[in-house]
Amino acid sequence: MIMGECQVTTETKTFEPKIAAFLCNWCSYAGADLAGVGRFQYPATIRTIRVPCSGRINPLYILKAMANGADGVLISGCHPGDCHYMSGNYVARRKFALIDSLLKYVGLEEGRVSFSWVSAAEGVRFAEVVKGVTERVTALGPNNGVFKVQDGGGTNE
Amino acid sequence: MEQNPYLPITMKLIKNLCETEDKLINTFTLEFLSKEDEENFKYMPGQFAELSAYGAGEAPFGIATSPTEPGIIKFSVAKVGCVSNALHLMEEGTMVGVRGPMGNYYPMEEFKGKNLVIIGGGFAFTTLRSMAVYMLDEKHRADYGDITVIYGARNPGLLLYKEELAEWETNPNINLVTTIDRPAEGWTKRVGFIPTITEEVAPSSVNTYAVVCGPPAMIKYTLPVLEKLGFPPERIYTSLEMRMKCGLGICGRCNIGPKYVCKDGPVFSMAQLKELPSEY
Amino acid sequence: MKITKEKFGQSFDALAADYQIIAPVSDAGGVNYKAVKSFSEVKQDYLNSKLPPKSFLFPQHEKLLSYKKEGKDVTIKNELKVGKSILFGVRPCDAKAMLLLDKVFKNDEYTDPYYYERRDNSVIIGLACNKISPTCFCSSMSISPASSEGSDIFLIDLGDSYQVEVITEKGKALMAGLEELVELSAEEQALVDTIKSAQTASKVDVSTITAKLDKMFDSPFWDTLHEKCLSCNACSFACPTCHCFDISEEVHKNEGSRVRTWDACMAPLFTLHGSGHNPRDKKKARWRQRMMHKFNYFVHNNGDIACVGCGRCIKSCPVNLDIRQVIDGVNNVELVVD
Amino acid sequence: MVYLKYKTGGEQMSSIVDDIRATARQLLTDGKVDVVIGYEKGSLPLKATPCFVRSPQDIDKLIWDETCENNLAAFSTLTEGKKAIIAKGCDSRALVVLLQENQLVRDDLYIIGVSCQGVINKKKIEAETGEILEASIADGKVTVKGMVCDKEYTFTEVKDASCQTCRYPNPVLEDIHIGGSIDVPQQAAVFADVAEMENKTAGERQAYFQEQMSKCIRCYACRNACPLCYCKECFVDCNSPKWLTGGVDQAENLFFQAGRVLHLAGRCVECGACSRACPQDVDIRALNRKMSKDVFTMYKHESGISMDSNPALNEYSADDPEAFLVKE
Repeated sequence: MIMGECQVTTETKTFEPKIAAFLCNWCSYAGADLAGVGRFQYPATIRTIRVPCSGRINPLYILKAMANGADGVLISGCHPGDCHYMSGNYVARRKFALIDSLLKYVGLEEGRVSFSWVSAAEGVRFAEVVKGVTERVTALGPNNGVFKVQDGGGTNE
Repeated sequence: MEQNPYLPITMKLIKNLCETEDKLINTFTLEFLSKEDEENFKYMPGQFAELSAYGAGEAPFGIATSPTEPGIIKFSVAKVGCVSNALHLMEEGTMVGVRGPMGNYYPMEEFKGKNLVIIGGGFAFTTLRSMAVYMLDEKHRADYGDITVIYGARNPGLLLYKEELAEWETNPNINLVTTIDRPAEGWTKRVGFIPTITEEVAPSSVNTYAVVCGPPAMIKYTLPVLEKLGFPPERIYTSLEMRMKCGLGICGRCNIGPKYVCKDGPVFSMAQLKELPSEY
Repeated sequence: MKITKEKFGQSFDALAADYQIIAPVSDAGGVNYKAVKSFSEVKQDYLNSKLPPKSFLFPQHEKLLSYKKEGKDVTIKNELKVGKSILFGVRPCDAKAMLLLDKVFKNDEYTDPYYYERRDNSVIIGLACNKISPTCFCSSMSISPASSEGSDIFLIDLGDSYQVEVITEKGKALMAGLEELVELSAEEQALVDTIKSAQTASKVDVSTITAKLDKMFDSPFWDTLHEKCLSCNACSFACPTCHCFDISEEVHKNEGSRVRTWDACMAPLFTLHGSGHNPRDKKKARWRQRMMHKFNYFVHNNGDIACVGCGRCIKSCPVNLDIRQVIDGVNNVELVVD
Repeated sequence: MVYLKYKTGGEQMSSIVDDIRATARQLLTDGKVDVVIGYEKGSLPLKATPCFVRSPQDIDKLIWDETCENNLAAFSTLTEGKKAIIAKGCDSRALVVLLQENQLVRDDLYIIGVSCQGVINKKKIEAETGEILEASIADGKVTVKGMVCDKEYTFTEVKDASCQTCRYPNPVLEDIHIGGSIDVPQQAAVFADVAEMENKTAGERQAYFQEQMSKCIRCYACRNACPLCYCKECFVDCNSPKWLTGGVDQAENLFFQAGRVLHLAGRCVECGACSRACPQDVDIRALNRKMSKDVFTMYKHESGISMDSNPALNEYSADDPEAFLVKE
C-alpha cells in the first residue's frame, strides 16, 4: 500500500502540495516529534506552525494560509478531554466545525482544510494523518484560488 | 517626463545607532549611492522624507542632518509601528528607499540677521538639530545672531545626540540649555519642564525668532510663555506631524483646513496656524 | 451632425483593435464600466453607472512599484504601464469629475504619473442623459444633463443614431476615421434641443456655501449632522471626485510591491498617527472634513466645488444621509455674528 | 397573511407612531434618557432614516412603518449617554448580544419594543420599476411609480429576505412594548434558504459566491451597519499582522466576508442589516444564515434571544459533533 502510494507520488512529481500544519504544542506537535523520533515516514509536505493550543487557532490563520498560497491546511490538537488547558480544544471544536462547514459552503473543496486530534503518543497516527491529508490535497491539485490571492497580493509580516 | 515622485531612490543604511536609554529611538545614517542622487536631493532644515523599509512599508520622518553634512542623511526614529520597527531591526548595509526631500523648511533666509531660540522636547529635536547644525556651519554662522537651544527630555537617557550636545556645551557659537523633567542621579544641569526653563533662560524677544518642536502638551504650555516674553506669532515657528502617505499633497489625509502638512508644511508659523482650524 | 448607431458600432469595433475601450455594461453588480471588445456589449439604456468611471484613471488597487530583495540589496521596478484607451458613455457629471481629478493629481509641485499617463492616453466619449434620476442634481453644480464639458467627443442618443459633437483636438483625431456624419432632421434637432435644455428636478443651492463654510468650522451644526453616519466608505467609493488613497505594501517572501488603494476620510483610521493621536477621531470631525473638503477646501485650492451632483452617494448610503439635505442644512445655519 | 395581527400602513400603524412619540416625549421630559434613537422620514421614497431626538420639539419627526429598515442597535455603542432605542425583534436580539458582551450598560439603555412585520427591500422593487419616483404604502399594498414602470406589490412580495425568514418579529427584551404583537409565523422548514444552497454542487456554490464577491468594493458598509461589528480595530484594518490588502480581488473579498462571518458565528442575529446596507447588493446574508443554521442544528443555540443563554461559542459540550475530523 505504502509502496503504491510512493509510486503515485513519483508519477505526479510535478505537484507536491504545500500544507500549513497548525499543531498544538502539547499533543499534536509532540505526536509529530514522536513520528520523527520513531522514524515513521510521512510525506514532507507539511510546514509546521506550533501553537500553544488548538483553542488558539484563529479562523483567519486558515484563511491567510490559503490566501498566501498554501495548497492545504491541517489543524490538529489534543483529543477532547486531554487538553493541557482543560477546555481549549472543546472550545476550538465548535469553531472548527463552523469553519469547516463555511469553507465547504463557499465552495472550497472537501479535503483542502483538514482537522484532526492527535495525541503525543500517536506518532504512527500522525504520520497516517499527514499521508492521508497529503493524498487528498495532491488529488485536488494546487490551491485553486477560492482564497488564494492572485499576483503576489499576499502579505507576510 | 518629469520624475515619478512615487519612486524612491535607494540608499544604504551605514549606521543603525540606538540613541536613547529606553532603546526606543534609533538614528539611521543613510549614504547616497551616487553623486547624482545626492545632487538631486537638495534639502533644507525642516524638510522630511519618506523612508522605505522594503517589506514593511514607507513612513515620513524629518531629516535630522543638515545640508552642510555631505554624503549622508540621518533620521532619528521612534519605534512605534510597522515601518519603524522594521527599521530598528535592520542590519547595517541594508538598502532602503528614500523619497524626498518633501515639504517646506524653516525660513532660514528670513532668520538671517536675527537671534534664534530653538526649543525642543523629546525626540522632536531632529529637524531642530538640522537647523542648529546648519547655522553653526562656518559658511552660515555669520548670517545669524545669538543662537540659544533649549532642549529637554524626561530623563538624561532620553536626550538625543549626546556627543554633539557635549560639544555644543563648550562651543561659544551656541548657547545650549538642557533640562530634564525630574532630578536624576549624576545630572548636574537644569531640572524642570521646558515652559518653565524657557521663561528662565530665553533671550529677549527683540529681533529674535523662536522655533518650537515637541509633544503637543509641551507646545501648548510653551506658547503662552513665548507670548509673555513678547514673541509675536509671526516670529514663532513650529513643525507639525500628521499621518501621511503620499507626501505630495494628493492622498488627502494630512490636511489642516485647505493646507496639506506634507506639501504646504510641515513648518508653520503660529500666525499661519491661527488662520487654520485647530484640527491637528 | 449625426451618425447611425450601426455605423458608429462598426467604427467602435474597429477602434477596439488599437484601444482598450471602457464602456457601460450590465452585469451582476448592475451597470458599470468594463472593458469591452464590441459595441454590442455596451448597455444602451442606463441612467448612470453604479460606480463612477474614475477607477480607470485611478484604480481602486494599483501597483506603484515592485521590488525584489536579495540579502541586503534591493532592486526596484516601476510598475507604470499604460496603453491607449477610450472611455465611452461617460455622463456629463463624471466627465466634469475627471476635470476635477485632473486638478488633484497635479499641483504646483508634483504630477502624479500614474493618473496622468492614463489620463493623457485616454479619450473621453461623453453621452448626454436622456433620462434623469430623481437623485441627480448636476444642474445645481454648473453642469447639465447634456453638458459636454470634460468630454473629447460628446454624443446625444437619438434612438438609432447619435448626435456627435467633437469637443477637443483629441476627439477630432479619434473622429478622423468617421466620415459618415449626416445632418440632423428637424425632428431630431428638436429632440436634441429638448435634451439640451433639460434640468435635473432635484436642486440645491451652492452659491454661497464656500463662503459660509469659511465661518463654520466651529459651528454646532456638525454636532448632530454625523450621528446616523456609520463611517463606512460607500459614499466615498461611489463618488466620482473622491480621491483619497492609502499606500501600503504587499509582500511575498523577498518580493513585494507598493500599492495604492482607495481610502476614505470617513474611516477613523485614516488619520491615526503612529503615536495614537488622531486629529479626526470623531465622526463629527470626519463629516465636517467631507463637507469642508468638497465645498470649501477644494474651492480654495482648485477653484471649484468637488461635487458634480451625480447622486451616487445618496443612492449608496445605507442610512440615507443625503448630501442635498446637508447642503440645505449648511445654507440654513444662522451664523452667530460676534 | 394570517399571522398579521395588524395591517400594514393601517390605523394601527399610526397609533403605534403616536405611542412611540408619546413614550419618547415622556422619556425626554422626565430626563430618563438623553436621546431617543428612532426613525424619521428619509429623503428617498420607501426609505426611512435613523433619527436622534434630543429635544421634545423634534419628537414629531419620529415615524414607524415598513421602511424602518436600519438596525438601530448599531448606534447604541456609538452614541454616548443614556439612550432609548426603538427596537424591532432583530434589533432587540442585537441589543441582548451587546449586553451579554458588555458593550452596553443596561441602565443606560431604554428599549422601546415594537413588533415588526418586516421591512421593505427597495432594491427588489427597483430591479423591476427602475428608480422609484414616488411610492405609498396602504392596506398591505405598496404602490410604486418608477422610472421604468409603475407597479403595485403586496407587502409580502417586497419584504426583505431576512424578514421572510424571521422567527423573532417581537422584541425579546424591552422596557415598554408599543402596538400589538405578531404571531410567529410557522415556517414549513426553518433555514430552507440555506438548505437550497447546500443542495447545490460545490462548483455551483463556488461560482455563486465568486460572482457575489466580485461585486464587493470593500466599502465596509456591511461591517459598519452590523450592530455586532463593534471591534475598535477590525481585522481588515489591522496592519500588524496584515491580514488583507486594500485590494478588491474576489479571493480577498471572500477572505474578508468569511472572516467577518466567522467572527459573527453564534452571534449574528440575522437582522439582514449587512445585506441591506450593501450598495453593491452582495448576498452577505447567505453566509450568515449558513452559520446560524449550523449553530442552531449543531448547538441548539440562537443568539440574542435571551439574556440567560450563553453565546454558542463561549460554551461547549463533551458530545459536540465532530463530523468534520479527518478519517485517519
